[in-house]
Amino acid sequence: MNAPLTMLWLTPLAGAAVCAFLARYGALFFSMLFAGLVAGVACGQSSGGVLSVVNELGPVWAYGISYRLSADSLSIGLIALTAFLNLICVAASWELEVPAGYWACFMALASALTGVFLARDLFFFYVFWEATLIPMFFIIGLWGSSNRLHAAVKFFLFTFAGSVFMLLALLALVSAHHRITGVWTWDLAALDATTLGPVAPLVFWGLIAGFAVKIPMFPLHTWLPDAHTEAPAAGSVMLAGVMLKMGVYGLLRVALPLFPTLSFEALPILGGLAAFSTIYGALCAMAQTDLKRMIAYSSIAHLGFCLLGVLSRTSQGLTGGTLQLINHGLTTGALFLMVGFLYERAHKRGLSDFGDLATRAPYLAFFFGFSTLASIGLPGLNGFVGEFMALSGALSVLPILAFAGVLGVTLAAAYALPAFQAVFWAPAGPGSVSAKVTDLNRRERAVLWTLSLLMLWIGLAPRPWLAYFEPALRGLVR
Amino acid sequence: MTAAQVPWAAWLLFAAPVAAILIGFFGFRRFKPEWTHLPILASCAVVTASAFWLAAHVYTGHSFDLNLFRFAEAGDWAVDFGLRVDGPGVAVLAMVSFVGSLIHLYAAGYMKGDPGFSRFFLVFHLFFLAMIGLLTANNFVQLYLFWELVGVASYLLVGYWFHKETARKAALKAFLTNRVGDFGLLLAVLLIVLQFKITHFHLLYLKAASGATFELLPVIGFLLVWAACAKSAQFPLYFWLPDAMEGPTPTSALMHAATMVTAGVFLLVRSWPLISLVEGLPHLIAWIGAVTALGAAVVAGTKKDLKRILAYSTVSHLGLMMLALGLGQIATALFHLIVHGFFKAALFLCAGNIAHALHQPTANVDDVGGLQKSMRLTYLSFLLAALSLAGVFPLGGFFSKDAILDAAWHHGGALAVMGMLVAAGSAFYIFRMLFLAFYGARPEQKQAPHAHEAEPILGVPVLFLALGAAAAGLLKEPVERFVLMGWRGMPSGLAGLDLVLNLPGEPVLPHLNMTVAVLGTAMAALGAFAAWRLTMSDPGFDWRWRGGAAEAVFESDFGWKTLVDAFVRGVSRLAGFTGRVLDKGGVDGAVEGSAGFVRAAGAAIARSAQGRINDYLWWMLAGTAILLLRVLR
Amino acid sequence: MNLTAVVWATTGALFSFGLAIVVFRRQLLAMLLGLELMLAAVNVSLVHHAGLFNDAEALAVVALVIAVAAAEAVVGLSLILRMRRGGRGADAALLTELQG
Amino acid sequence: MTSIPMGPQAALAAGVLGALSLGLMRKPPALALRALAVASVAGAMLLAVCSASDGYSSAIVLTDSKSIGWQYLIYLGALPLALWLDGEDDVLVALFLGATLGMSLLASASNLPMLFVALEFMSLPAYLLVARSRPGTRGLEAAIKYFFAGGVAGALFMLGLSLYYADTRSLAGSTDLTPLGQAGAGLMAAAALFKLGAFPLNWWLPDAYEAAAPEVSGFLSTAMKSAAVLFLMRLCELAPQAGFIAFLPAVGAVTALAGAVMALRQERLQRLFAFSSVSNAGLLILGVGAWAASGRSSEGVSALLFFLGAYAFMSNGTFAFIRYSGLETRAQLKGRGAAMPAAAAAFTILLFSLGGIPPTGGFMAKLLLLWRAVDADLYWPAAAGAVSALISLAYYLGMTRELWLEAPHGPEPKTGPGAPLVIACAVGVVLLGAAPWLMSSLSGALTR
Repeated sequence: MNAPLTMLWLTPLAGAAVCAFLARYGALFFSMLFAGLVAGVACGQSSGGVLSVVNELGPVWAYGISYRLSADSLSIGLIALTAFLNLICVAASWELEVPAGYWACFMALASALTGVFLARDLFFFYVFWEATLIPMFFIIGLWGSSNRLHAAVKFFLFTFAGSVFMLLALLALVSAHHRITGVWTWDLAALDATTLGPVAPLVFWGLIAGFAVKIPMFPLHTWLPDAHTEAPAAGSVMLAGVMLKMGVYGLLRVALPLFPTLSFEALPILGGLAAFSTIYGALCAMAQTDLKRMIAYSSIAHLGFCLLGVLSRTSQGLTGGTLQLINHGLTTGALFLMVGFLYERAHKRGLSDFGDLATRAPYLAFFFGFSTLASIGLPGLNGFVGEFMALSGALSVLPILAFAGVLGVTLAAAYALPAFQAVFWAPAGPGSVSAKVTDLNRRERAVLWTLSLLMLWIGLAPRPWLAYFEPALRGLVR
Repeated sequence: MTAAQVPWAAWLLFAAPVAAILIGFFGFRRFKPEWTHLPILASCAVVTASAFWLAAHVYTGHSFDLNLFRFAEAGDWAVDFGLRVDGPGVAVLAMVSFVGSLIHLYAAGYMKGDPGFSRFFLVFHLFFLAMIGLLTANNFVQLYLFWELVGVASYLLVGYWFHKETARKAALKAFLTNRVGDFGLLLAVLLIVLQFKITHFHLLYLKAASGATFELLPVIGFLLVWAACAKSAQFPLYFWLPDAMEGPTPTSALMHAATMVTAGVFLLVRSWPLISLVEGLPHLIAWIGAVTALGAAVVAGTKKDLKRILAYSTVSHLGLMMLALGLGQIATALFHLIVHGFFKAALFLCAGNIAHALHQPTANVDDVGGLQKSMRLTYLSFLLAALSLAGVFPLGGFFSKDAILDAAWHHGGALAVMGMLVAAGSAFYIFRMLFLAFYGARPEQKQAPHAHEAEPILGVPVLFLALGAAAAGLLKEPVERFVLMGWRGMPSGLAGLDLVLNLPGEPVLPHLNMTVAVLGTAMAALGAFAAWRLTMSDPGFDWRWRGGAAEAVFESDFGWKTLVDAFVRGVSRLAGFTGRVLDKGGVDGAVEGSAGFVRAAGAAIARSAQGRINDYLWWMLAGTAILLLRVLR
Repeated sequence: MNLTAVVWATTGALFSFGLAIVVFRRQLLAMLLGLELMLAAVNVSLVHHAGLFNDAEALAVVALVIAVAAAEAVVGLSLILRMRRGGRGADAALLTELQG
Repeated sequence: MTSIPMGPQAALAAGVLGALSLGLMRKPPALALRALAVASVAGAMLLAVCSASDGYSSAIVLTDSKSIGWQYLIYLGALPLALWLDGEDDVLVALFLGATLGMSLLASASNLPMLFVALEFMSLPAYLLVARSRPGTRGLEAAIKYFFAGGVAGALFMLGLSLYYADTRSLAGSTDLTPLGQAGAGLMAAAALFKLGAFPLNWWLPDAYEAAAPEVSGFLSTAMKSAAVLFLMRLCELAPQAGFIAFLPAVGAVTALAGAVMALRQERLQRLFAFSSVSNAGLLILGVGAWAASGRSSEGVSALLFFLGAYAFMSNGTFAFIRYSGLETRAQLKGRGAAMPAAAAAFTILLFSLGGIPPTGGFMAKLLLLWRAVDADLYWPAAAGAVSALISLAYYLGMTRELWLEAPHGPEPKTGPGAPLVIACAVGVVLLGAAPWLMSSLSGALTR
């Protein structure tokens, strides 16, 4: 059973090509096809959810590079998130007047992201990793808001800077492995980094540099507020919803399995930065006057929780951190979409540009409030489960980190609720554009209902979700 | 015991509110918003009936505690959710559902015609549901879930009139302060998971009492107290509660009497077996309670806004409950909680009736006076509840307060004195309020021309509550029994906690101590007399003393609010610095600056050879020379 | 002082002299001369060592260098002349239109 | 297939003679001249294929896998110019074929004097190509600068050769070196580095590339750069103990960085790509250093071969785009993507490839080269190379941004010929990126 995995990333790519002619209809059709395929593969997985499909076409080139795909529940989970958010993005942008390239870029992005999550050959992993940048560069640069050019270039260069070091690390890893074993391989499963000797720290930190930029971890985060703020709504959704997850995924898939001891020794530094990110992101978010910027900074804080959990290498931390990846995709995705809806209507995003929207647009207020609560970790909604488990994991390893993390949870309300109040509750100020804001239409409501119900589901009954991810992460538990 | 054997009443506790909210949200809210209260009132009736049935069930020895489903699981880490219907829970539940339902009924009249009627009722009922969940949780994570839900619902209700800036601010203040408290609870729960690997109350206590040492226990206990201080409005985190009366009056009533502030006390009751294991912690609780009770009682005597007086009164009474808890009198605390629920709800709704009569969201002592004549039913209800609050025999408040004073008296020392002073202070502020609002009509007060008695839907629930407040003394024995049952073993195989835990001051209520009863009543009389002296015999006094330094001291709650404001300003300044200076200028500045640096480097190189052949050749020679030097070393 | 040293001294002196002309002079024709001088200097050493090692191949190299030098002169002269005809003179310091 | 000794070179020489003969006519037929150029280069390529199996070797020339491989590179780099050069000018054709002949000789040279001769054979026509390919004196100025710098480099090479010869008594290479020979090898290496444009011997290069016609710049930056790389490699082979070899990675790293830094501030496209080619030369020097450091492994050769092959597409493609679009500065690029979508899209692909973004040939090229460096434990130079790639991405992305994301202003420039070439080059790099084994198996099959 080889074809499905290749089909998984080829389908959206084919969609990208078709979109050039059929535009939104092509995008819709292929997003649905893609989502269906993902669902099919997920069902086809063995019940344990463990690695079930390996696709190897043999070495395609020298030096052990081979086309190798595989999917365990972690991969499929994130691919499902990709497919789902892609569909959401297509639905949410349905009425935008954009050229065919817009849809093609989104489909190409989905393809590259899928590739990242599927690849088990580090070469292809890197290729897909970098390939994600190109469509996103155009999405930000062509359909973003006023300062989009600067943001697009900054986004590309900054994240590329991280991944360049990751590439060097991969090269050093493969070379060192070859020197020791005499075998050229980029196969993640075959590589053994435990005997690397002095090169090991170099490789490890190079990998971390690449992942940390993507996550993003303080102090490598400053591309994110610009990119998120300037990207179009759907672009922000994909950026926050899936692209940030690549960093944590990289940790889970590459850095932690390859460097079990080093990653643990680095916990004070990495975990410290992650914990600091949660507080720092929250404080920065408090200072923002732009709604999108605020959400962007909140992402930094949220990914800090994921990291704390993942780095703890405990069962609950890993699973919770991973679930938090999905949660953040749903919650922040919803928030970005809604800011996008606001922006489409009023062409403003400032906190002080709006007011009284709870009266003018009650549906919007409801969904925004709901997502905000999910985002600040209200129990019963999705954010809590992930944060709680991640913090529980971190606490058992390095209590001070969890302490900082809990402080971050506390601070979350201090930026999210004032922002909510300023936009939805406070009376419309003199320069306000609230009058232009109409309430959500049926299509938009449907999109947000879907997201909200998922948030509620994960919040109330996270167990199936956790059980889905847990087997894939079991091997990482220390 | 399996889920199938759980009494249907327990399921109804949740099923009815959830169904009501769903029907209200998807049905009535869209098509007939002014009917939204109908399913919700029905649900209230069902919940109350179920609660009483369960109370009776438990009273007859059928408490139960079982896990229903596994909430989350990863490896050997797991959290189960379940139901615990035991004595303390069901005692409070009965009060909450009864008082809460009456407030719901009242709200149906009070909020009629409000444009957000439907939204109000849905959130209001969510608030109610959250409290039910909190009372029936059987583990800490579940409790935390409903604890937070209570907070969110209160946020939405306090900020219900969101066009008012004060309402928005108060809502935010309430939520953020509670969030500070939740910091403690979340951390405590996390630490519990870490230390005990279990969050189920009963099993956890059994484990804690097993004799092994748990070094994190003091931290956990302290954090639980911290959390309770925020939710139950105790010093140092009490300050959100007086502002929280910005919400519609039914909200305040529900929040103060039944659903919100009692959660903190209930948390401590629930976790008492843990807290009692920590050396010195009960003592700390007692002191927190005493200080808060006294301070709030004094401040309550200086306020002008009717609801604000009541809010400080709540803080003060919660302090008394904490005092009782700290002295090991769990049943006493719970008993006072229940009695307080009745009289405080009644008082708030009376204040609501007054405001309603004036067609304003809230009423001030400046606005009213002499309502005794125009609002007889309200006056009667208020009088009953006020006397109960002041601890006048034989009303409910007498018994509950007396038990606390008795415990303090037994403990002796400063706590005993403070307890007595609180008794005097309570009587003072409630009688002052009574005199100012219902008697006289002083020259300083605006005349309330059209104050008229409220319609029955507003009057009757209040009367019932006041009657309840008057008669609540009868509940003393049952509450004691309920609490005692809380520690017992469960038919589902849980060993009794009373066997393994040497719970200090086992919840046997002190018998009526004549000395304390007389002294307490005397103190109350003293307070009432002082109130009469300063309002009735010197009508202008309340207006005369204001404006000076004294008022500033009281307004700032002896300076504490100023400190808190300074702290909040400090945090927001820190955020501003981090976001605008450090991040934009520092971290991002370095990133953005690197481009300029590279450009400058390029310009410097370019300047060194401005297109001249000779310069090119010099560069070549320099490069070659360096190469040769390196080669030849 | 053996002959080799003398040859090296001569080569070095001539080469440095030629190099100095190329580097310091701004007159294009003079610079061309300096270039020729450098190649000629190399030939001195080559001829000496060809004799020393009794190696005809190296002598052939000398001939090649002379030929290359001649070709270089042709190319150089043609460029310089065309530049003069183009009206921009033969001053190296003035040829700075292309820079940065 | 039977091989003809020195067949490719003979084909090119015939081409030179043919062009000069055609020039005797009063009005040389442009089509015939162009056909001659194409035929010569293609013929040389074909003959090189034929000689792959049993190559001709003598005291001064050799045929090994490198010489064959590099000849392919050279002809590949030269072919676009043969297709697009100005057919009216018979001298230009002769010069072009002459320079190609020089490169071809360089690829086959097996001893030091032959290398020198080939070097000059390649350089002298190149000076004139630069001077002649465009009207006006700018080309002349560039050619004069190029000429003097090149002349000094040639003289340094000869001085180095004489020192080396005096030390080793050999013109073909030796393993044992005294300081005299080390200095000689170093001087010869300086000449090779000059040809590659290593910093700080690079100044002639931007002037020449900017002043020459774009297609000539493309030719110089691909065919000549390939030849120069082989030149450096031959030196490493002939003097394996030479001290300069250890210094190459550092030179490469500095050059890669300096080139990228300088390119960042350029406004004129040709000058920008000139500095970009300096930066790429730095990577190549690093690659040669890594190849030499790892015992001259065949992996190192294939990495260089791949890089140069990919670069032949990228550089020729970009210069062809400049020629086609008539755009001279970055400011003029703004918003022009829509006016020429196909060529601009192809150009964008080339830019991404130059920046090293997968899945393009440029990415594979950089990856393989840096991998060689990492494999030879040259971590710092490799990191510097990576940083240079990062800096270079700033201007490649900048151009992409100008082309597509910004609004046009000013009159639309007149487009010239060459769009198919841009597109073909883009297809080439995509193929190389998507199926990198194509190149290796192709060159493997052809060089054996």
